[in-house]
Amino acid sequence: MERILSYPEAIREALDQEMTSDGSVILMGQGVDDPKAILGSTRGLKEKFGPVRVFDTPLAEDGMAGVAIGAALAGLRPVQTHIRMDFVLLAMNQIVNMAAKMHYMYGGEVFCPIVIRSLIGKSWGQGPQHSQSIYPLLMNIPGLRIVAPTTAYDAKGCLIHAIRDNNPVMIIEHRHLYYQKGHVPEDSYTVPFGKGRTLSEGRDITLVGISQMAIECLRAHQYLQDAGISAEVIDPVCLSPLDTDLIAASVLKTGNLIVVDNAWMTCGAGAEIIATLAERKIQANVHRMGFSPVPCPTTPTLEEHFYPDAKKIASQVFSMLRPERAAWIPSRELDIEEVEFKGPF
Amino acid sequence: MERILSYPEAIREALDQEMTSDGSVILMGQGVDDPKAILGSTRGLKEKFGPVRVFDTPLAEDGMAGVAIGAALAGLRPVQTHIRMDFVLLAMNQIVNMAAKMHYMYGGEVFCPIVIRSLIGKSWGQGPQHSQSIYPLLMNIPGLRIVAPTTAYDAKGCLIHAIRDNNPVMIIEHRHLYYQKGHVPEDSYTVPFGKGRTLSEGRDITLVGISQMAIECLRAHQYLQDAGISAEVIDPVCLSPLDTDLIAASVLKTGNLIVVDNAWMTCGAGAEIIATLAERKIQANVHRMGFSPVPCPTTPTLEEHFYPDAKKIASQVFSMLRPERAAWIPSRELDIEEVEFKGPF
Amino acid sequence: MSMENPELIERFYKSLYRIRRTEEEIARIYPTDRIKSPVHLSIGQEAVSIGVCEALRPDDVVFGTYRGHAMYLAKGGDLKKMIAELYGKVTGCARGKGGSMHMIDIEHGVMGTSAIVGTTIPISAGYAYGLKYRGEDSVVVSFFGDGAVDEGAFHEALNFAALKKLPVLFVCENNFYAIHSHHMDRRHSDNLCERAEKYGMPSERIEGGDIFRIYESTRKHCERIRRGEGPAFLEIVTCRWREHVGPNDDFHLGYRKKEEVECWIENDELKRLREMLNLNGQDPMEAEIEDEIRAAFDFAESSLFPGKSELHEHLFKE
Amino acid sequence: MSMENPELIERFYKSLYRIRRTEEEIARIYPTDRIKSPVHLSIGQEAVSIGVCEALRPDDVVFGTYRGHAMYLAKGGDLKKMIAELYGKVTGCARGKGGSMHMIDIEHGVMGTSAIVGTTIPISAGYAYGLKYRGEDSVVVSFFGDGAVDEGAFHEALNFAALKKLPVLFVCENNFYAIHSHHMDRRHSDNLCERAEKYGMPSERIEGGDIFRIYESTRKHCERIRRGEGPAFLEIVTCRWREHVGPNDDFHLGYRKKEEVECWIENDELKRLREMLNLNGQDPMEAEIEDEIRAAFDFAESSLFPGKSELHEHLFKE
Ligand SMILES: Cc1ncc(C[n+]2csc(CCOP(=O)(O)OP(=O)(O)O)c2C)c(N)n1
Ligand SMILES: Cc1ncc(C[n+]2csc(CCOP(=O)(O)OP(=O)(O)O)c2C)c(N)n1
Ligand SMILES: [Mg+2]
Ligand SMILES: [Mg+2]
Repeated sequence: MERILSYPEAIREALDQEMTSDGSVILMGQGVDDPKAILGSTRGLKEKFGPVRVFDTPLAEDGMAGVAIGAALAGLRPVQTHIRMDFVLLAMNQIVNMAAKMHYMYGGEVFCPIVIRSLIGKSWGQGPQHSQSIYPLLMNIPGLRIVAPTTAYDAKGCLIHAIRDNNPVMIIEHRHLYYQKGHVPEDSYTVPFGKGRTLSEGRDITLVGISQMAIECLRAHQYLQDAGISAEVIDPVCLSPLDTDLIAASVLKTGNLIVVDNAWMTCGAGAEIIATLAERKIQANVHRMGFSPVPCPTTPTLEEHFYPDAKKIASQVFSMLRPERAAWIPSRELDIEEVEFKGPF
Repeated sequence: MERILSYPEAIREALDQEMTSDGSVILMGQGVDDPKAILGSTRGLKEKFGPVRVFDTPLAEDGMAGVAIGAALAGLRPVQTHIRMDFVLLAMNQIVNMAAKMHYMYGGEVFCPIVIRSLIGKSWGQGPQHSQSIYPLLMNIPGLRIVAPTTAYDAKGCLIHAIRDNNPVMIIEHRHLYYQKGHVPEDSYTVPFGKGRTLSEGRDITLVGISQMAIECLRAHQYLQDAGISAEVIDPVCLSPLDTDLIAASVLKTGNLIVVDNAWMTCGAGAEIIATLAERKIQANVHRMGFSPVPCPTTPTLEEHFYPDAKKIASQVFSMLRPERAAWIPSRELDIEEVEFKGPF
Repeated sequence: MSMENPELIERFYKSLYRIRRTEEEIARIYPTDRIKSPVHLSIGQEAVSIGVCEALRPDDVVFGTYRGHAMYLAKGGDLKKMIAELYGKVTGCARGKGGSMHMIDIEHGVMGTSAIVGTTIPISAGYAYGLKYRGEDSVVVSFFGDGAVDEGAFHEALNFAALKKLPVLFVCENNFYAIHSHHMDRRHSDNLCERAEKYGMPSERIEGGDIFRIYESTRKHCERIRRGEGPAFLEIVTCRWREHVGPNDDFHLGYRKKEEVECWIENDELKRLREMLNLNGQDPMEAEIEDEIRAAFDFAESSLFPGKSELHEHLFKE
Repeated sequence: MSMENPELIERFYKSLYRIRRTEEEIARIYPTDRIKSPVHLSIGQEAVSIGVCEALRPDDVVFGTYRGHAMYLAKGGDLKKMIAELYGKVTGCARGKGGSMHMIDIEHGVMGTSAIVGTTIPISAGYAYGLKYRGEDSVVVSFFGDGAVDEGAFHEALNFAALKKLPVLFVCENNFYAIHSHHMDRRHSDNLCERAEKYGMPSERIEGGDIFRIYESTRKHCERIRRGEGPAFLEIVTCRWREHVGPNDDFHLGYRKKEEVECWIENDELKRLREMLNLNGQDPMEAEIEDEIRAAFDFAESSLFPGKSELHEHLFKE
């Protein structure tokens, strides 16, 4: 019997299991102990592990990043949460100037096992300051590991791996993925960093979808079947390090690539992937999709044009592979359920 | 007669001229009024324009970015200085969440004419926290203009343009460029954003060098002449927006490209340039050089391997264009003078 | 008190009634999903914005937070444009691009609200620098919540404002909570005013929500500020009646006691002023306001959404 | 004073002499370019580090700034590894990767110094959280300059430390300048201790540089901290004799008066303690220290640079 959990349930289970097995794991962040419990992902943990291990913090992102780093130096394994990734911009100093560099700049004398979870917002007028997805900024920085799990399975496994990792790990969780459900084993398990997943095999084009865009790519894949196009969908899962081998192998097969970023594109993950393939002399038709290069507008009529989605992806694939044909936009509506992950991997 | 100024003199002149002609221009930042005067680039300006227009600030990068933004909203044109770009990481919140978005998120009602100068450190053990060059992080953000002038001519012209621009502009100044001298007209002039410069024409390979790496590329170009290789050297000058047309035209001609970044490469300017060319279906041999993907080590024996330089660039070009031949490293030493810009453009 | 003259009572009452009713209408309409954006209502806190803004001059400016409807309206922001903004219409004060959390009306001195806690505090100080630079005697009022005090930006801004003797009044709207987190779970002592004083500015705490006292204190502090004597700090204790974000109440969540809120509801300034005015049934001025509010929603309903081309507009100012 | 017993005087003198002479040697060697890294000397400020660190236990830890030589040595950091680090040698305390600004000796409780002003303040608080979590009664001392007080991080860290009653002693080394900027050009009032108190911690300002007073105060505060009563704040007034960065003096720059420094030089603690000890000519303990310093420089000179493969090592901990 498959055991189905939602994405936040998977996170909660990971936290619970790691906190149970390792007394040095603590949770900190605005709202981790409040009634909303970070969309349920920290529900009940304060009650179970007490207020010293699970605590709310003042609104002080830079300072609290420092506190997490200090606690890590003292032997704890802090998991820090930002309810929106936009707030990570306030903590860049500690993350980039200290956490990412400590092990190196102190010649290996110390290490910094912190995990920073941050949620990406989307839709319903989150607007310019509550929608940002700044993983490209973090990917530029050596010394950080960055994961953006798409499935409930990976959410649990990546988080457990992150907590056990001895280095700073950024975990990016898209709010819309919180509705995802999928197979999640009850036992503790880890998903090692640096390996992507082929979510669906295909012949004609490689779609790399980051975070929630992996779901949009899967939906696009279904639309494309209507047009007789077979898309291979890859979820990189881990952004730093990136599994460029997996992507390269797929593109060698399909000859076509669209990277669908869940962020702005300039100097983004798509640029990195495409540049890496080019350096490796892999010839292909390549294209990037991602956020429009403007702040995210609040009004729904503009916001809808701001994000890529399954139909836009499918349509883009179609015009890329069938340049001679008229533009095509899928018309049927998918049953959203269809594209949920049930696993198991 | 050519009028020769050093890079900091050119900056100083730009500030002086703009402050003279526009009473709303102010200078703020740690040390702008001190005896070192930001390596001379603000020398004498407090004496000339008074302490209300030229002022030192507390050490409070986030807050002072906010102060600059507020002053801009009130009609001033603040030029803010960070003696090291690493400190910009403390101000990411105000720069990214506010300055870059204001005009858009308030529907055009306000605008934010601030200029943020920041200096990149290098060598002499600047080490992990005093050497960072985080322009790739900024390039990802819509709403910012980013320039990295290499020559004294461009330092003056870009700064004047930046001050007159009605949007937030980040100016990146490499400390080693402060030794550059070149033709600088006495009159006030602007260098518009978005146009790169071909510093030297060539047939065999395109070298794009950012900031001080443009100088290294010019030196490499001289070395390569010894090996019978003709390199075209491009200085993008402006990183946002990037003059990809100029680069594309050059690569169409040479068929080979190395982008030499003055920063880490992952999700960097090199990635962006190469991805853009790939999207435009420009077939070429491409390669990126840049900082090693580690924090900058302090000891000279490691630091030397951290940065690209003219010899490494030349050597890389050689093995890219002459793969059948044994590796080659230029042996003669260049007279550094040779590669200073004298202009005029 | 001397200032409780009938003219003032009526002015305050009108503004209170207008803001309360506007937000009640927002709450009422919210479940229809015509407002597709998070709303942070000021219901219960209006007296702070009104008491402060009524003491300002038209050329004074305010900066605030995502909980900014009351401030916007109290300072004279255009009601129609506000509702249209919530609806995401191109006729909104930010053309629909900002929504409830990013309101602006520069004509009336509403310089902008922000969804990132604390960001407008240093910006207010910077604006004040600009005013002082130009030799103007206008004042900037910086509104923020008790949560913002936690941020480094608060410290940096107060320090700079005091150092440069800037014409800015810092107003901390202390509703005791940052989302669900009580302010005494975020600091050791309940002494914000003393803290502010140490930066070098007079400060005052106003409890009880008396709109006249808020008004009078603001007037007094602004006079001093206009004389060039530097910033001041007001902590105004208040209560948010509804949930942190959204149109409902939130007693079911259990993070605060119903009684905490109830005593504020009982002492509602709106009710008190209405009694002072001896109104019975619907007063003509209330009816007029109801008409105005209805017209604003009608305006929003009938306005157009921004066209697709707007997506790429306003990124840069020419 | 009771604690000025001969044993203590000798201990302090030795440490003062050792640190002063080490830095003088650094300054002497600097023009040879064998130290290819910015050095921020503590010459003149040593009494702060020594007075504080001598009052600590070996299991206590310290965090500091780029101006960290004195703190590192006062806390017991390895001298050889320090000089080797300045030389960029693989035998250095950070294998040459850190240099003067990033010193560490965890065995002796030197947890790291940083070149970004203010960064180690919240980190100290976090470390203290870890100590408290594990029920240990060690203390963290967080050293920083008067410039760091300007940063939001200072505010955020003090607030958190007081809130959680963390075992941390904040030590502000007030040498009046951040580079060339006087502290009263960066704040309205000279009242750091009062500010710190308002966060909820006892504070004390020590003027005049008396090492015994620094020692005694630290002991007193640490006792209280060890009892679990939460953080404390010390402002210790001191003077940097040399230029902000580099080996020379800087009177030619004109940002401060020579007299400001001269009166400190006249009242040099090193001289005073030497007089208390009645030393004449070179004392054997001084000779011993000279030998130790020479050996440290020899060690650095003769050590190897890290090999090229080190460039990519230590990015991640396995
Ligand atoms: C920098 C930052 N951190 C966290 C948040 C998330 N957040 C939104 S509102 C809020 C509470 C702020 O409380 P307060 O300042 O008291 O204002 P109130 O909502 O009570 O009006 C928080 C933590 C944010 N928007 N910005
Ligand atoms: C965040 C940050 N801003 C600016 C600087 C540049 N800087 C280096 S040292 C220094 C002065 C610091 O003064 P203080 O804290 O008093 O320490 P001192 O040098 O006097 O020991 C400044 C501004 C920095 N390193 N970090
Ligand atoms: Mg509040
Ligand atoms: Mg100092």
